[in-house]
Formats: sequence, C-alpha cells, structure tokens
Amino acid sequence: MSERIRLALIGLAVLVAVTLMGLAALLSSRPLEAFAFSVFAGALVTSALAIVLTRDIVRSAMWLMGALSSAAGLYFLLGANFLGVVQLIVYAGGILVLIVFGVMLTGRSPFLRFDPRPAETALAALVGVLLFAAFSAVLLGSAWPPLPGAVPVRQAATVREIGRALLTDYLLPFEVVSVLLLAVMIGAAYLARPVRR
Amino acid sequence: MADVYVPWPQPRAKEFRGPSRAAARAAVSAYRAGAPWVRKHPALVFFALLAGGCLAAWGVQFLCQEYVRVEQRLLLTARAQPGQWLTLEQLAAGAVEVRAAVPAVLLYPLQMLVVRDALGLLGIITFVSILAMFAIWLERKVAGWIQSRIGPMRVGGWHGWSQSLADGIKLIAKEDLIPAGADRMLYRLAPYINFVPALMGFVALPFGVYWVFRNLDVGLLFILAMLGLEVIGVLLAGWASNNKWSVFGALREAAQVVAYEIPMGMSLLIPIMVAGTLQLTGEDSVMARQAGGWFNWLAWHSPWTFVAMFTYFIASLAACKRAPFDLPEAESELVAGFHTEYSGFRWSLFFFAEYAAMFIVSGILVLLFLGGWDAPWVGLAPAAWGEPHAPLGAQLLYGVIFSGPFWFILKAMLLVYLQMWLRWTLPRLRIDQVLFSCVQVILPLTMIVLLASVFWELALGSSAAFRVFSQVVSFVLALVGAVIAVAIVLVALAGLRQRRALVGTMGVERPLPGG
Amino acid sequence: MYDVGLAHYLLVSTLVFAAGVATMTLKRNAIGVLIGVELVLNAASINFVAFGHYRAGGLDGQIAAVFVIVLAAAEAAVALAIFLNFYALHATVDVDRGDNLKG
Amino acid sequence: MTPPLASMWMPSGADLRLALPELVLVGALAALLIVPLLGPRGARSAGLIALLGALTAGVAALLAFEGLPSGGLEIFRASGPSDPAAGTGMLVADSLGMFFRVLLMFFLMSVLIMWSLFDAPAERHPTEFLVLLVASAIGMALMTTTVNLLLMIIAIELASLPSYAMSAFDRTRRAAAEAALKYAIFGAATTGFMIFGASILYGLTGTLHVPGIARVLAGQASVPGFATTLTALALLAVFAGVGFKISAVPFHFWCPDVFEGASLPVATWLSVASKAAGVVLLVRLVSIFAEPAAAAYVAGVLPLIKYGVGALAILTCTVANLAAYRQTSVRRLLAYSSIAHAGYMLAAGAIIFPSEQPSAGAISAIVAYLVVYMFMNYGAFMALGLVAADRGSEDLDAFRGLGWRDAPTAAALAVCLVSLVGLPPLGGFIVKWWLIYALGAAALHSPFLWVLAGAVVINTALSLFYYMRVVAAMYLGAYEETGALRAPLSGKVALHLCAIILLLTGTLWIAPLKRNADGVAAAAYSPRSVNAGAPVETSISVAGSANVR
Repeated sequence: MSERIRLALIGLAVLVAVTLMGLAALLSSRPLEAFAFSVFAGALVTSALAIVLTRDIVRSAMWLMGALSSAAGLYFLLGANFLGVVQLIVYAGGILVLIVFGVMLTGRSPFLRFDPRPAETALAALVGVLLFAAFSAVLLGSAWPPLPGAVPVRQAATVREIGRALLTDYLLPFEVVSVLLLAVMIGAAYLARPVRR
Repeated sequence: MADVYVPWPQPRAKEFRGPSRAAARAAVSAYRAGAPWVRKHPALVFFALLAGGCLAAWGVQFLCQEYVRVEQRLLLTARAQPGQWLTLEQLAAGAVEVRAAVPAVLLYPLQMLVVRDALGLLGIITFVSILAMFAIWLERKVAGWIQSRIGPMRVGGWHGWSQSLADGIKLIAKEDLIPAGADRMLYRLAPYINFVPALMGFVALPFGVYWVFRNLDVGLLFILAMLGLEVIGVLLAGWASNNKWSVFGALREAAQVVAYEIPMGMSLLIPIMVAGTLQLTGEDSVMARQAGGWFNWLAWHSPWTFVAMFTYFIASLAACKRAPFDLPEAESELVAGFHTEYSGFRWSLFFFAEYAAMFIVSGILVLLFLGGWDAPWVGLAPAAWGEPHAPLGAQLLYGVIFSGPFWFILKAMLLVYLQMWLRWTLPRLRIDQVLFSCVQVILPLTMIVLLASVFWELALGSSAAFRVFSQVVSFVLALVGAVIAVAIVLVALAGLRQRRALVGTMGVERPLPGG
Repeated sequence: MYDVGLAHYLLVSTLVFAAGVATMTLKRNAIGVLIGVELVLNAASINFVAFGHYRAGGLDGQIAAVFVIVLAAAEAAVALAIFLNFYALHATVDVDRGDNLKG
Repeated sequence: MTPPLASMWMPSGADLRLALPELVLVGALAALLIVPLLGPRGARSAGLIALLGALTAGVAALLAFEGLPSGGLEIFRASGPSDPAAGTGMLVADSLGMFFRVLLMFFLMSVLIMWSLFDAPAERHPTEFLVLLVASAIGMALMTTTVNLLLMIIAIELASLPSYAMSAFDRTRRAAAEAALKYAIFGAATTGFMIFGASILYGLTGTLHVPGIARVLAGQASVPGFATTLTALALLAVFAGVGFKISAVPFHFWCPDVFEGASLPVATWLSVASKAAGVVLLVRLVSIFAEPAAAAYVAGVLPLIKYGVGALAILTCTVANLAAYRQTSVRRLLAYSSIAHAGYMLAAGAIIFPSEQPSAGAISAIVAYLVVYMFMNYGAFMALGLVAADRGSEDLDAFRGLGWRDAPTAAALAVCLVSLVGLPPLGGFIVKWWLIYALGAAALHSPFLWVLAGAVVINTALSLFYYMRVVAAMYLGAYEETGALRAPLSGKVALHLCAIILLLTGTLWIAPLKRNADGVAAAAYSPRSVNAGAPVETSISVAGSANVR
C-alpha cells in the first residue's frame, strides 16, 4: 500500500468521523464547544494514526507537531489556558524542535526510511487495537462513583492560581524538578558535545 | 537545443491560468485606472487613505459598542438566555423599545460568535497582507537610502509605492518549482507551517482596548508560543528541499531561535513581574498598569526594565532572524538558506511570516515597555473623550491624537523601521558568535537583571524612602529614553535630508526615463 | 445528550495512547520510539486535565500535566543526547543495530 | 493585588530539618558546579566535595532518627485554599526512609571511593559525572520517602535520567553507547506507561496523595460495578515503573547490558542503590495500599497486588538465575545475580498484609537484606574491578588461579560470593533465613506464599552453581603464573572490610542487625497512624485536616 493511499484512507475515516461528530454537535446544547472538540479531537487522532503509519521519520515528527498542537487545543477547551500555552511553548516549540534536530543530525542513517516486516506490522496493529479496545472498554464501561469532597466543574483556572499553587502546595515537586532539569542539562550537554580525543 | 546536455529534468512550463490569472488581471486593470490619479496627488492619497482607514475602523468599533448596548437592552426586554441566539421575533419585540433599532437589525449576524470571529480573522489577514507589502517596500527604500541609492522608483509613481503589489502579482504568476528528490508533501506544507503561527500571533495581540481578537489571560505567552512554532516550518522547509544549504540554514535557525527564546522570555518576565499579570489588555493588564502617560511606561520603571527593553530588542532581532542575526538566510554563504529552493507564492509566504513576526515582536515591546496604544501625552486628554459613550467625533479625535490602534501601529512600525536600519547597518555575525553572545552575554545579563529587579520590587514594597529614590531614577530614565527616541528620529531625518550630499551617491530624485 | 463530556476525552486519550504504544513497537528508529513515548505522555496529560476538569475539580490535574510536560522535555533531552552519542559511534540510530550486547 | 509574601504558605523549619539530607545533597551539587569556577579543578577536589556532601547528608539522616515519631510523619503539608486535597503531605519522614538515606549515603561514599580508584585518574569531566551521580542519589532518596504520586514519578525520573547519562558516560566505548540507548528507550517507555497509569488512578480517586488514593479505592470497593479491572490496569502500569527500577523480570532487559556497558562504579551504583530504592518504594506503596479498611479491601485490589508481586518475584529470581548460567563475563553474571536478589526482596513485598498479620516482619527482613546485600555486592564488584584492572579482562578466565596468586583477595571475593548464595555462616545466609522465615510465617494465612518460599529456597540452590563457577575458577584448574595481583591498597582494604563485615553479620552481629532492622520496621510509616484523626471512609479534604504535629 503506498503512502498516499494510506493517508487518504486515514483522512477519509477521520473525515467521516468528524462529520458525524459535527452533525452530533448541532444537536448539542453547546454547539461551538462540540464543534471545536470534534475539530481538535479529529486532528489529534489523525495525527496519532499518521505517526504510526507513516514510514518517514521526519514526517512522523511533523505529524507529532499536529498531535501536540491539537492536544493544546483540547486543553484550551478544558479551560486549561496556561497548560495549553505551556504545551505549545515547551512541547511544540522546544521538544519537537529538539526531535527534528535529532532526526536531521542522524539523518544519514541507512534505516531512516524502512519497511517493517509484515509480522511487525501485525504485532503493532494487534497491540494497538488490543490496548485501545481494552482500555476504552474498561474506561467507558466502569462505574464512576462520585468522589467524596470533589468540587464540581469549575471555571478556567487563571495563571495566578496556578502560579500560587506551584509555589505553595507544589513547592517541593517544583524544586525537585528544577534539580532534575539542572542535572539533565549538564548530562545532555556533556553527551552531545563532540568528543575531543 | 537538442545537443545541450541538461543535468536536471526539464520542468514543464506551467500554464498561467485559474484564479491567479483572474486576480492578476483585476489588479492590473485597477492599477491602470487608479495610477494616474495617484501619481498626480500622492500625498493627498496617502493621508486620505490614512484618515479613511481610521474613520472606518472607528466606525466599526462604534457600531460594535452600540450593538453591545443594544444587545444588553434586548436581552433584558426579551428575557433571552445569555449565550443563546436571539430569534427574529425576540429581536422585533425588543427593537421597538430600543433607540438604536436600525443598527441592531443591521448587525443581527454579529451576535453570532462565528460571524464576529470570521470578520476578525478576515481583518487580521488583511492587516498582515498590507503590513507585509508596506514593510517590504519600506525595507527596500530604507536599504536604498542607507546605501545612497534611491530604491524602487518606477512602479506606481511616487517613490515606487506599488512595487510590492507588482511583485506580488509576479510571484503569484510565477512558476512553482519543486526540486527533484524533495519530500513533496513537506515541501508544500512547510511555508504554511511557517506562516500560520505568525498569523495566529495576531489572535492575542491587542491593538487597542477592545481591539483584540481574543483577550486571553495568557495572551503574552500565547504570542511567544506562536513565535516559537514558526521555527518548525523553517526546519521542515530546509529539510524537505533536499539541499544541503537549506538544511544548514534550517539547523542554524533552530539553534539560534531556540537559544534566543530564553533571554527573550526572561527579559519579558521583568515587566510582567512589575505588572503582575500576563494579560495584555483589560481591567487587570499590563496596559492598565501603564495608564496615564509616558512617565508610567514600564521602560523607565526601574533601571532593570530599561536594560530589559534592550536585551529583549536584541533577542527579538534574533528571533525574527533579522540582521545581524540573519544566519539562516545568509546569502553570502548559504545562497538563501532554508528558502533557497522556493519560488513564487510559497516563497512569498516566508516573507509574509517574517514581516508579521517583526511586527509582533515590536508590538510586544511597545505593549510591555512603551505604553502600548497610548500617546505619550495621553494624560492631557479631556476625560470625556475617552468614554465609550462619547460622541463619534470626540472618539475619533481621541483615537488619532491620544490613544488607539493608530498609535500602536505607529510605535510598532517605528521599531520595525529600527530593525531595518540595523539590518542595513550592521555586519552579520558568525554562528558561533551568535550563540556565544546569547549564552554567555545576554543570558547572564538578563539573569542578573531579573534578580536585581526582584530585589528592586521588594524594596519598593517595603521602604518609603526607596520609593522616592525610585521615582527620581525613573524620571531620569524617562528623560534618557525621550532623548534616545528623539535622537533616533532626528538622525534618521538628517540622514534622509543629507543623502544626496553624500559621497558616492548614484541616484538623484528627478524624473527617470520612463518613470 | 450530545454534549462533550469526560467519556469523549477519555476515548481520544485512549486512542492516542494505543497509537503511541503501537509506534513504540513498530518503529525501529530510536527517535521514532521516542515519538511514541511522547504520544503516550500526551495521552496521560489529556487524562489528567480531563479528569481534573470533569471529576476531581481543583488544580491537581492541570499541575500534574505541567509537570508531565517538563518531564517529557527532560527525557527527550537526555534520550536525544544518548542517541546522538550512539550515532557518532555506530553511524545509525536503528535500535536493532545495537546488538553487541546480548540483553 | 498580590497578597504579601507572609500570608503565603512556606515549608516550616521542621519540614526542612527532616529533609536536610536532600538539601545537603543539593548543596553539594551546587558546590560541585561552583567550586571549579573559583579555582580548584580536577577529579580530586570534585570527588572530595561529593564525599563531604554524602558524609554530611548521612550524618544528618542519622541525627534525624532522633525524635521521629513511630509511624512516621508527613512533611511538606501544604494547605492552600486552591486545593481540595490540601493538607496532605508530599514526603514522609519515618524510620524506613531515614534508614535508607543513611544506607544510600554510605553506599554513595563507597562508590565514590571505587570511582576514585578506577575512573577518576583518567576522567576529564569529573564535575559532570559527579553531578549526575549526586542528582540520581537525590532522586533515590526522594523515591523512598514520597507519598505523592506526582512527586513519586518525578523522583523516579530524577533517579533514572542521570543514570541513563551516566551509563553512556565513557563516550569512546561503543558498548556504553548501546547500553545507554537501550536503557533510555526502555526507561522512557516504562515512564510513559507509569504516567498513564497514574493519570487513571488520579481520575478514579481525584487525588494524587497515595494514602488518599488507597482510602478512596477502599471506600469504593464495595460500590457495585467498581472498576476493578481499570484499577488493576492502572496499578499494573504504576508498578511497572517501579519494576523497571528494580529490574524485575519483564522489565529487566536493560540491566545486564547496562552493567556491562557502563563503567564499574556506575554498575555498582545501579546494582545496589537503584534497586534498593525501587524495593523500598515498592514496600512503601504496598504497605500503603494494604493499610486502610482491610475487610472491604481484601475483596478488591489487594489480592491482585499480592499475587502480582509474588508472581513477579518468582519469575524474576528464576529467570535471572537460569540466565546467569550462560554468562562467561563475570560482570554479566553479577548483573543477573543482582536481578535475582531483587527478586528475593520482591518476595518480601508480597507478604505485607493488612492488619491481622503485622507487616513489620517483612519490612525488617528487607531492611536487613539491603544492608547485607550492599556489602556483598560491593565486595564482589570491587574484586571484579581489581582483577579487571590487573588482567584487562572481566571474563571468567581472568579469575583463573587467583586463589594461589593472591590468596587474601581471592578469599575475600569467595566470602562475598558465598554470602551472595546465602550459605552459613555469612550475612547472606542470615538475612535470607529471615526472609524465608517471614514468608513461612505469612504462609500460615495464605497457602500461595508456600510456593513463594519454596521458590526462594529452590533458587538459592540454583544460584549456588554459577557463583561456585567463579570460586572454582579461582582455586581449581590450570592457570598461568603471573604473580600477585597488582592492585591499589585501598581497594583491597575495602574488599576485605566487606568480607569481614559479612562474616560478622553472619555470626557476632546477628542480634544487633535484627534489633535495628526490627526497630526500623516497627516505626515505619503507616498512613493510619498519621491520619489517626480521620475516619476510614472519609472524604479526601477531611483527611487532610488531621494534624499530628
């Protein structure tokens, strides 16, 4: 199956799904939210599937960008503006650039583009489908007893609230993460430096 | 022809047809009709366009405000649920009681968020297109003046004002080549990945109190995120071109932009810390903190914000890959860097993105340090003029003289001009020098400044004597800033006047053959 | 009835998770595996935020997601540095080529 | 607009004092980075700074034993208005955590000595290496004391990420690069699973506080349609992360490769510290999940945990012991041996029971096991390093005739190996005996545990043969006479100290070891005693208001 046909198939499937969701959105009491959700979710799912199916590593990195940005869109929908922006800055603007950089620096590797063996493809498909079936079945099929003491759905948290939480309740994880980043920075800088013999 | 060996496959000439042909034709005929008139009264046309634009903008704003008022009345009378669309019956029932029934009916579609958003997006796209074309023309003129040339002079008449338009038509009509061995999908996609974030940056960039597409509580971060996303388009373009110069350009771009994002963000942290918010407009925003005239601008709040303004400006040059940091497209080494292989419309998208980004970073500087859309003398304005219910004329005058999008664009364009000036004045750095200056000069400097600023703010909060001292300091800094601003303008004007007297001047402003 | 709810987000996140795991099993390029890990982490982040929004309330979910992003950044940095190091010595980043040691 | 600083929550002095070991290590990390800028560079000064830091941290942990309440104490309790789960601590300060920090710091110093013997002389980047080492030590110390799911994940990453970098540290060795690649990929994948599982646990219970999670799960277990499968999957995913650190069997592939590829001090460090931290974390998790509402809970998730951990333990030690037979490299042999020992310790994790059976026996066995395991493993790796430095090979053949060429070294190594098998009269035997005893005692309540105990005994017998291959190589068979082992004195001294301590713990020090281990286990953290004020099935927010201090 050529790359183009695969992508077309994914595109078609997702288009149908998004159209159905869009139609459902018209019946919803908050059509704009439903519409935006179907757009972002559709883009996310498309990108995720494309990452699995595409054979070119640079293209999977590009699809990863699509997935990350649409996940950021979902965060915006969930009222997590700060998180959405952090996702865009750190993930899409930082980690993804790092990954693309890595791809380009290791670009001359002979297996950059490869055809997996049929057995591997079957295994991956099996793993993916099984995991999806199992998790979605138990996630959607479980009873979700209401939590004691949980507050109901709240308005979007402001940056100020998040900042305060990070420096009070989550002060310790915050500091630990800063130590982690320091160590990681030193380690990564050391490893990526050219060897002087 | 047959015996000439051509090492690359001969591209098939593309038909010049379809919408681009129609667009080109329409543009040419419009130009034919309008050009003589414009040629006769250039200054008049310019100011008429400016005034007309302001008028139209303020008219729309007025109608929107009026509409909001009407909508509130309607909601009260018709007892509609907020957030739900009004039906026509409700509208009719409510409109009887309302003064401005006519605009209400006319603007009925505006109550739908979708319509408002579509209009807003259209406005942003239009603005970016006009901005890019104007900035490209300006860049060429500035380059010419600085190099004792005169720049484009022919197309359109008055200083070649429609050169960019003509170039645009040419680019649309141009053949679109994709190099052999390129990743075709990525090659086509990359310019859009580069351009769309630049456009999205305008979503959260306010031009005036109400002049913003979405007033996000994380507005500033959102814009920074969009600026950061542009890199990926460049990287993909470089990779997909299947050309080593393109890849070099792209890798340089990635290294440079990712490195300079840190000092850029840290310099912005300083005014953000003073203001205590990331919101750019509204009740609790960076702009509310700077209200009341130029002494309140954050640039001279403390010595540290003053320094931060300059470090931010330098980092923003690198973020827009402008000289002296234009390594990614260093033409003397890398042909044209990441866009070596691009031509036609896709090529022009990169430039749209670049000029849009230049405007955005300048706009952020203006918003965070230089009082945003307020004129320096906004404190002198009669209080009644700035009211939302003031008469239209008063609002218009207020917008032109004291505070409004006009001022925002003016200030931002001044900074864009400054960026161009630097580009044609300074030599280019080497890539190791670029990274050295980021990691070992600007980054430590911003860290020190950030730390010092923290202590400065703590002292401001605790000591009255220090507050007096700080006011003296900021007064001095404000004067210094004013002197710098005036000096910049004076030097630029003097250079413009003197350019014909300079040694080596080749062109003179007189009618050219065929002009 | 057709309103977007927790179940929709869970469905999406599960799909992304499954896609991530499939990517990890399918790709032989180390960077491809890393991309799969990023997908899984994103699925977890979406879970955190959606659960926080619809079920638990409060900021825990969002803050956990912020930390997940930071961890992903740290992990990607170290992993890519190691891949580059591997590439410098082996001239490939194919996981299957690392066969000198018999794990 | 912004409230003054004074009204904001800050960690109290008591919190900081109890977290002093970690703070000292962070200080050492900073000193490692700053001191080379001020003047003294080189491996010697950097190693000294790290050594001093470890020493100070260890002393701080020892001193912190004083005044620790029995049942532990949750520290870094935040109580912000923004958080419904407010009032829950991030860390616990208890005897088990403090014991582990003392052990870890002692081991860090030992590894530093090993590093100064083998790696430091040729090391051109000592600062980077020691920063990574100290950072991973901080992560391990935090792993064993955290009760917050988020902090637990972060701590595991802080322990893991520097370890990946450390195992690739020798950048001219192809094996090191390959080992680090595998380690990083396996680690990243496991982390992904773990975080996904954590997100589901958070969704099920609405809190990140582990005792809170256990309490809510216990409260929900009686609800019809309770998501048992989902809980099990989520717990499985979380335990996978811990299993990776321990290198329990489905997650063990990285272990032999990394031990072979990385330098010797790094392999030693990972073989004890990383596994010990994982085991203590596992014990902590299991004991927290086993604690609340035992009656309702036994029907729900607890059996899953018990059987899961037990099966993992059997699988781990059996697979590792069988795989160890094929190895010709002593380094890989020791790697599989360390996996097997992790399996033995895991077995104890399976017997931490709710109320009717005190968990103290199991924890005490693990504590004693860790102490002895540290010495015997360190001794074995040190001997390996000495031989490899002399002969330039880590194969079994390098050991041929060692017993006649250098009798004291060979004897010390033999002591370590015999102790690793678990034969009397050495420390390894005593601790393994306690372990089997605890298993047997618990098996009176649950027949499954007889299988577990049997597996441990059979595996001990299995392991005898491959350890004896090394001993046989040293004493039996032909060898070429190459003279005594040329090895630094300090290395030999350390090796002999290990051997002597193993002898003593197997004979004279049995009683003190048992007494101290029992003391540590008896005072270990238990959520019930900490949150004594809160009823069992209470809401999360109320649970937080219980204040012990």
